[in-house]
Amino acid sequence: MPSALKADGITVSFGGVVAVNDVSLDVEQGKILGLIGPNGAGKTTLFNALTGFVTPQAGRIYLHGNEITRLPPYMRTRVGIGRTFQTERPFEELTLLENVLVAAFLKEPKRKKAEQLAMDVLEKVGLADRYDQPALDLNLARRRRLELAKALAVQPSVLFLDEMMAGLNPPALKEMIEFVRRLTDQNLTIVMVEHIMEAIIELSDHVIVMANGSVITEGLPRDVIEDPRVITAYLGED
Amino acid sequence: MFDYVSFLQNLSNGVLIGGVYALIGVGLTLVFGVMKIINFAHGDFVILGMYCAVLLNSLLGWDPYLSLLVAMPLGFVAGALLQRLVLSRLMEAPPESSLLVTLGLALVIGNILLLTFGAEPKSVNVSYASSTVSLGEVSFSMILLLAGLATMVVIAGLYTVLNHTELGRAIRATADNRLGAELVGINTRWIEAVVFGIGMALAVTAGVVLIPLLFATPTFSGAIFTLKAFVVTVLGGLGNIGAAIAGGLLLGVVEVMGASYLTSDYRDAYGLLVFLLILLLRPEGLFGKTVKRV
Amino acid sequence: MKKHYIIFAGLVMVGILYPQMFPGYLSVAITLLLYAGWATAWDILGGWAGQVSLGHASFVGLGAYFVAVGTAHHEIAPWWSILMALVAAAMLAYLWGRLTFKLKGPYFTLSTIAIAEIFRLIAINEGWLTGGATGVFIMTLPEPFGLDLFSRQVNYYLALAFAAITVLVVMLISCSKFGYQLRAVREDEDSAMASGINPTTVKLKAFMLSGALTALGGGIYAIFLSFIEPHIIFYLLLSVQIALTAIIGGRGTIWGPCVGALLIVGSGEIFRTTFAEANMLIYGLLIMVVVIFMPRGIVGEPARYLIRRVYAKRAQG
Amino acid sequence: MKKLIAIASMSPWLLAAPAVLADIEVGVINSLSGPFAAFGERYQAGMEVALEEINAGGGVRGEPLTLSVQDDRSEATSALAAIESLNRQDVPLIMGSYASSITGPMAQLMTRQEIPLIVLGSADNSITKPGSPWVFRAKHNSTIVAESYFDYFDFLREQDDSLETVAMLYGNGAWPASLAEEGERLAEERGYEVVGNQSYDQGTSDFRPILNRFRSEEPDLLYVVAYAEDGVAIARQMREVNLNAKAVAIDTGAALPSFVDQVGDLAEYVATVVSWSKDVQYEGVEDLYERLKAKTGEEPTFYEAEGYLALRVAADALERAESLERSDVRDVLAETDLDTPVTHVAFESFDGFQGQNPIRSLVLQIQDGEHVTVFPTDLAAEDVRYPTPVWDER
Repeated sequence: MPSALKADGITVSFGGVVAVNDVSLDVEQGKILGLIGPNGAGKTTLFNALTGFVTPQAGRIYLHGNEITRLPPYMRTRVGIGRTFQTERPFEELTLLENVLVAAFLKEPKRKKAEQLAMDVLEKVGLADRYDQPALDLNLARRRRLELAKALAVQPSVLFLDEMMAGLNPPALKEMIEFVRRLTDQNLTIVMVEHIMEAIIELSDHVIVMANGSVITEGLPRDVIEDPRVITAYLGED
Repeated sequence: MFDYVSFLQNLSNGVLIGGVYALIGVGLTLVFGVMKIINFAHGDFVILGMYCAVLLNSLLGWDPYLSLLVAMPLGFVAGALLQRLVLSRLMEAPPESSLLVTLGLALVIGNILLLTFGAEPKSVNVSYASSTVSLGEVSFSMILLLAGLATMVVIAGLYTVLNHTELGRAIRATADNRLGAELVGINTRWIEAVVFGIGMALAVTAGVVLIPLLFATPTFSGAIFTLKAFVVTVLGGLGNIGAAIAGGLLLGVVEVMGASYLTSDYRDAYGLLVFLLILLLRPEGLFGKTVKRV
Repeated sequence: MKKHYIIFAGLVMVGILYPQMFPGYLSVAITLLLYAGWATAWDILGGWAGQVSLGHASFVGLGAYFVAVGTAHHEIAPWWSILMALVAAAMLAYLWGRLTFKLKGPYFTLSTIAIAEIFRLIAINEGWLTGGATGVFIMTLPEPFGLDLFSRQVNYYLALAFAAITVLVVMLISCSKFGYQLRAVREDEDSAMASGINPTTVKLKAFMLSGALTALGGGIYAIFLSFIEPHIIFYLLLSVQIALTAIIGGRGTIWGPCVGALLIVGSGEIFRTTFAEANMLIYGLLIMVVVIFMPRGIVGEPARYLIRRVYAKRAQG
Repeated sequence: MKKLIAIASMSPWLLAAPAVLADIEVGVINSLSGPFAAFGERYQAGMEVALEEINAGGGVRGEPLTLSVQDDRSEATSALAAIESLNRQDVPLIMGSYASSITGPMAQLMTRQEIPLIVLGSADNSITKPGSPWVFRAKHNSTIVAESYFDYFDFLREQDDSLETVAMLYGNGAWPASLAEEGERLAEERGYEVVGNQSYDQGTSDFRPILNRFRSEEPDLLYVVAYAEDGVAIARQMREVNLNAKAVAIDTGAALPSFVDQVGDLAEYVATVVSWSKDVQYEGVEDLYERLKAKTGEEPTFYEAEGYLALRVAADALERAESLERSDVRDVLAETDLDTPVTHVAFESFDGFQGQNPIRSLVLQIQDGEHVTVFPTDLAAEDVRYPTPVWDER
């Protein structure tokens, strides 16, 4: 399979503090990469560097073989990166449909078609019956799904999910896992930062474990979580 | 030949005028620091102080500085009441609401003054209005010196309150992290009322101190003072008390030097240009903490 | 959306007939229409894109001065000078936005005040360019198709056209891709970027459009007054009034700025004749009351409620 | 409190009390709120005094005269709305307003609507130059005032031929700027060297930088145009920075009685040009002074006098007009030849002006705390005190 997303030696530091240290990764098309590690390990910073919200001091990023290291976030979206935010950031005063419509306009400049696309995506995440509700009034689980809908509506080839599962109750979690799995059937590549091990184990094809800004190990999910280094990293944190 | 005497003269004038600006700005910056609102009525509070001094002078013959005894407590109470009765209602509203309410408030204050005192500019003519103190060949305006002194006393007082009292600790905690302050048991609603009270008391003080120097006009000069206060606080860094002094001095020196050595037509523009430059290059202010962006 | 077009058509009809019905009340109506247009234009940036400017008098001034100086000093017909003003306003907005859009919240607002103040000083001091502090008289204007541009009727229809054009532009924007981009940027710039939107470009476009339309109104204003002075044109209070008009009516709504203009100009005229000296006091109180009790504006507040009503009704039934 | 009552008693709705059928009503557009209200109040008082005088003398055409007063909120758009409102009431003429930014648009609109306008306060040249057949101004303009100052300077130069240099300082408002423009022109015309020329923006009243600059130029004459509060600040700061000149003229600001109150001894020797003064040698001037003073309870100024003058001119025209048709009123206004305690009024066309009264302005000098008319000599009450001693010797 061809590489969908590749990063070489990404390093990010804030005022002398190195948050991400020389991290490399490579995700094949249609696969799911899980990114785990204790709080403060640099997962979200790496995530932001890959999506363009943080500028890395060193390293290169490629999307389908094309370098995107210097592209601003909105340009990365345009070439095929979709992302969610850890704390959901809907456009609060807009309705659900309008929220998704904003994203749908990227690939469908015509209003009618964009609206159709937005409606389809809402349908997919199970929010279609609430299309005219203001986003401000949604509960957490639905806000998550809206966040996902917004990311999907830009029709990305690589999707970045930032802690989509956190805080969901068991049935909602199951639903979300199921939903994400189905996405890869459509050849979508996914990078997910996650704390919920259940989701990582069930979904990831490959897992990278980070601590203190560096990769400490990587491999298949089952192998990785039994790695003693990973256990120390997590326990050391607690 | 460069004229050092007049350079020193201009520089010292700039510093003294800057002291006045700092006094106008410090209340605004305190209120912004704690409540994160931009008070457009600040200049009109200054005018209220001026009228307070005018009234006490014409009724009782008090020296303006004496009227501070009345004006400061009144300003504090009025400010606290305003916060409780008006601004506190806007906690849930969009962020610009407080800006708009204070704009409305500015109109209300100005026009109440207009109806009460008439539109005629009012002032107090003190015996020391044009006295000077000489130091070598450089002379200092007596009233500007007094204003500068008042600025130092007020800011020193404010500094002491903020840094060495329980109240000050609570105010700083609220400014840093409102939620955190509430968690440790600080009544932030009460703190905000106190802070707005102090802010208004400071503005009123500035007005009283300025009255021997300037005229009180009900509807005209409020906006000018507000604008100066904005410039001062942004130069220093919004919400930073100590920096307000530096901002004021910088503004004073820039204006006076510009008017002295370039052309006076653009006096106000010099300050505004520096203001813009600082906004664009260092939005956190010359002396503000660099905000880490994530 | 359809109902907005129906309201629009109805209002334009009323607007067209108005001079026949109330020929003695044209000046108030012109003022109202100008404010409606300015506030609507302001709202493209301030309401839809969420960047509160308190410097829009600069654009009014640009339009007014191009027309006034153009006719008085260079014998340029007002339609050409208005066109030039539109271009100049868009260019100004572009530079202004490039410079200040990295500032957030109150800092952006403060920078607009500062820039507008600098423009005022330039207009006052650079007499060779602007006619200086003593102002410019418009003594003669060409008569296209035999129309006397000075006549109140013609002024009125110009102002009506201006207001109608700005409202129409906003109506078109509101349901277009651009309109949703604006709203997205207003609500959350990062989230908008994640949707592939370049916030700076969107805000720049909004600012340029807003500035150019405001300048158009400024040109008509100059003809209406036929005498302009920098102190009243590049006036902080004019900037504030334009912003307040939109905000009181309801930011980011199609009709909010118009309702705001009706309320502010209308009440101003009524207060002027009934409360005399106290009229500005009443005006200030009105602003406070509206902001406290209807923080999203007179149109914004019910519109917000209505959206929820519609949803709740549909969800139940 | 007294002041509050005083304002309330002159509120326009009391003035514009319901018109009895036969009353003759004239329109007034005045700045009663907003930044120009300070001046508006004074004009209003002057008009009231004239109104009482006219009605006590039997009104006009045997009918009582009333004023229909509209506030312009110190802004042009409201003034234009007020014109329409007065137009609906069919008033034969309108008086107004204070600022040129308001009066200019008024003059334009009223010319087109053919309503006679008697200018109340605005002195800007542009109102009557080129002017219009419908606009009349009984008071002075920038050229007349500037010429008065330079006539006065010339008069001083006759006594002391060392007078050569002049420094000019003025606000950046329309009136100060136009007076400065005229001053610059006249200085060149009459052979004075301009050694300083600085304008300032209204606001913080710190003139030290400018005055310090002037001091190093040692000007013989100081020509200052500043409103009340700035005038006071300038006078005080001149002392502060020790700026001396042989003659000091401060326009507008120094003409008010409050100038003397605020500046005290420093006000001595300062000269200022006005359209009217209580000691001018016109008939009935003491009587007018007393009535104006009784009306406001304060020392009257030329502002009240100009308000009085405008209404006297209006009443005179209405009395003489064939009918109250506006064109008739306009025609007789153009032929006005009226003596009042303020000045003589006749509207003429000269030097590009139209409908302008070539009023003789007065130069007042502050002597022992009083405003005293010192020039032109035939109208003067006292001799000029010259030269101004240097500060250190006062």
